[in-house]
Amino acid sequence: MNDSSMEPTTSINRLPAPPKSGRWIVPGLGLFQGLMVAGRNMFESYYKKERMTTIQYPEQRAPISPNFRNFPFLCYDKDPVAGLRCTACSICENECPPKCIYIVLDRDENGKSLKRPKVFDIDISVCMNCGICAEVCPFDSIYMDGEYELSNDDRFSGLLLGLDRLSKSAEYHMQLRPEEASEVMARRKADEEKKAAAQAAKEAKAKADKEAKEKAAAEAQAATEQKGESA
Amino acid sequence: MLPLLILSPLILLAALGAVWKARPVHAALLLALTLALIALLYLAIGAYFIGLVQFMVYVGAVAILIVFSLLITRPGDEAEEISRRPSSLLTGLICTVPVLAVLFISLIRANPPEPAASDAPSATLQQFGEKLFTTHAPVVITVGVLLTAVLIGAALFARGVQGISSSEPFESGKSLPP
Amino acid sequence: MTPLATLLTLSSVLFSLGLLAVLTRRNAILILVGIELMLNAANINFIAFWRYGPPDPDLTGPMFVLFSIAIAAAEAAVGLAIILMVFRHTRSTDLNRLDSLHG
Amino acid sequence: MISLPVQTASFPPVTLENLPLLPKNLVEFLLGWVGAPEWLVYAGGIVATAGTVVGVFLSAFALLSLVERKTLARIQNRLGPNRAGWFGIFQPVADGIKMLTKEDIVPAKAEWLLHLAAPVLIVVPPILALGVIPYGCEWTPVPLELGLLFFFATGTLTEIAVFMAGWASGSKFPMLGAMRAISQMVSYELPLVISALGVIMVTGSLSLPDIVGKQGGYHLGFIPAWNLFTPWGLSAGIIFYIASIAEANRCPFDLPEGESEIVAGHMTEYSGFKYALFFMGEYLGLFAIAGLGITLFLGGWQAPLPGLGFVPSWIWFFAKLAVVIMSYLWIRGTFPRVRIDQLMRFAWLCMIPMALVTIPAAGIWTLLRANGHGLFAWLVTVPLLVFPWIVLTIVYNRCLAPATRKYTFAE
Repeated sequence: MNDSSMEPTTSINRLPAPPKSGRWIVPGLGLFQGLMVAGRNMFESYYKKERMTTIQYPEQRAPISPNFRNFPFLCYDKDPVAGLRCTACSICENECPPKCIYIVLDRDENGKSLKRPKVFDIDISVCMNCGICAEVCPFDSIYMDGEYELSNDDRFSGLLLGLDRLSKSAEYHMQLRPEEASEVMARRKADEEKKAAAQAAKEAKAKADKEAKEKAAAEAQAATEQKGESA
Repeated sequence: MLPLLILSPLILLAALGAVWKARPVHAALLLALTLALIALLYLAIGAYFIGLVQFMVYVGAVAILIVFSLLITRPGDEAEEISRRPSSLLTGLICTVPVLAVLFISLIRANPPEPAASDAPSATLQQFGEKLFTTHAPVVITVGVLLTAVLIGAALFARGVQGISSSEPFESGKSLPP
Repeated sequence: MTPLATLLTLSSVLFSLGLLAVLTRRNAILILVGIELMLNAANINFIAFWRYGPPDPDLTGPMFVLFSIAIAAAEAAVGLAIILMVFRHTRSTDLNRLDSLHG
Repeated sequence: MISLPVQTASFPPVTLENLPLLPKNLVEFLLGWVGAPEWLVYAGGIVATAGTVVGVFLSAFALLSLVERKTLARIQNRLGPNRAGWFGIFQPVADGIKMLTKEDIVPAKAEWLLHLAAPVLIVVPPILALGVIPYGCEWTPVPLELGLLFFFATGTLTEIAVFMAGWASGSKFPMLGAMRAISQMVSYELPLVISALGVIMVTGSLSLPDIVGKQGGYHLGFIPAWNLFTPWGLSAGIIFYIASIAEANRCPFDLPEGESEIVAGHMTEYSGFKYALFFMGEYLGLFAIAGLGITLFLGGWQAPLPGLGFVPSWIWFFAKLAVVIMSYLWIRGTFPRVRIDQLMRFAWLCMIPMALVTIPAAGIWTLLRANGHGLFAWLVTVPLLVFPWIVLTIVYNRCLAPATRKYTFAE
């Protein structure tokens, strides 16, 4: 029933004949060996614990690799609101390829920027987990998360993560990816120390300036007094 | 008698469908139905062996073969078939009606005898076997040879004998695109 | 109407339907459908006469039907093989297109 | 005046042996007791018999669907379903509820009548075929004289149903799957029937209870006189076994529904309960063909060792059925799916010639045994069967071994 015109243009290369070792090739031996392997698998699965490699998921969980990257989260130090590292600079919002980040800057009553986000939303139904936001953030604020149980029965608001669900502590980050987090912490600490040193230096300089000014003023006064006396 | 009166119209309806349906696959499936109903008819009037053989060979082999070749040949659109129907139907009826008339007239004139026995004549498997391999043994052997020849011949035909088969269609003014 | 007459009527109508199919159809495979119907009509006759006719210890009717079924299967196989062969050449099973030898 | 039935039908004694007949006897007794007409009693008995068979095998289907998943899981070092109930015992129930409540989708291009008829039609032949198998020495639901022929005749209906499913879906994967399924079924039906011919020749009957009855007794006091323990019977039994795997569309011959190639074959466009019906038909067909194999070659309900006659015979049948089905599962867990050309070539170049050889072997065996040349029968039939087997093996290894294919367009 095969139509010769429909025959695929194939060339069949026969496999090279197996080496003749002088033994009788028993027909069906390979099939039998296969059956034995399957049978051993089956019986050993009942008493050899190391054979069973599957994990009973809701009860057991596989540890997450530090390289696992999922949707982004926002990092904060100590306090979830005051300690939020994000300054609402909108770099991530601009860089995001699918435009899934939405940021509103928080301002006080005079319209002055408070350098923190009022609204920070990520729509994870749009997010494509590229990690660009985490790379471009200059404030060490946004990182990729490891959480994967995000399924939801509300596909609009359930998948729109706000600040409350996005902000996670620095300790969480440390737990998730210790290497990256400790590096970041060390850098931030160094930065802070540098800043403190700079502050101290600035203060010292200011103090010195002040002292110098006071000194100059005193000298000037003394000079005027002397002038006045001489006059 | 009752099964006969129920089955006969059903057989005729199914056969009519097989003759009339424009879509070839429907016709072939209705043929399968007709053949299955005829097998049931045989079973109903007591020819069990023949009924089962009819079912096995006709429904299981012939109808499947026909359906399968319909699939392979991909028959054309039924619209063309319907458009040509009136003329071909006229020709067909001109030839068929006289045949039917002759059959009916001879049926009426023959005056078939009344049934002698209401019970089915006995036809056990043993009887079949004995008759098949004593009286009819030459026929069985002939049929066996014939079927072997058919098997080989059909296989060769369907594969395409070397040299005859080619994918190019005949040079014909009306050759269809493949 | 006796059972025999019923069966004979059925078989004549079935035969005519088969003939009609053979004469009206253009698709070679569907012509084969008609031929199968005609063969079955003949088989019904044999069985009818065996069942309702005079007693037949030799089982001639069923025997004939048995061989007829075997031959019909062979005929269908060869017929369809030929149709496939034709289809391979002409890309059609329409018998009206097989007019290469048309004068 | 109300005429009460003069004689109430006596209720046959309930033993372990005729336990499966209990529903039938009960219905007949109750109907006779309330004075129903004779045809009603008869019809009630038929309905009860059919109900017993269908009930037994539908529960076996539910059980098998769980056992199959558990066994396959264990072969693959997994646990398998273990959530629904204790050891997942309610998994079939959960599956059933899921299937029943799913939406029934009929494609726009489908022919709804044929699309609907196919799953219904595919369940019918296995149920019909299950009716003629002798399950116990007192329990053959329908003891037909032509039982074996009936079995094979009903089996042919499956092909039509598969074709209807494939064609009526109006989609290309079902069509391809149906073409594969039909060509596979037609090809493997030949060795199936031919390997059963030897049994018919030896028994001299097409009646399945007769075939089982002929296999009673023991050689040398402990080897059961089953057809499998004869040279031709072993050969025919192996062929029947392989062909039955193909006929039941089981792995490694489950090409019609090869997921990796043609989605789900002829079942692609089905969903919900219709899909479940396809599965039901497949599993019932598996039971039927395995039951027939047991009847033909494994002695049906005969006990495997003498002295075990106190166990009811139908328990032996179902034990053998369980063993055969487990072997199917084992094979499914082991072998990869074959390719369609390998499948067809194997059927026509290996199975059918080997099946044909068993017929003269069975004939010579019967003839020589009938004339009292038992040893001579062994000496003639064993070489008659082994020689073609060796020749075919060599031919198959030399010329027809699996080859690497190089597709010229794919470079």
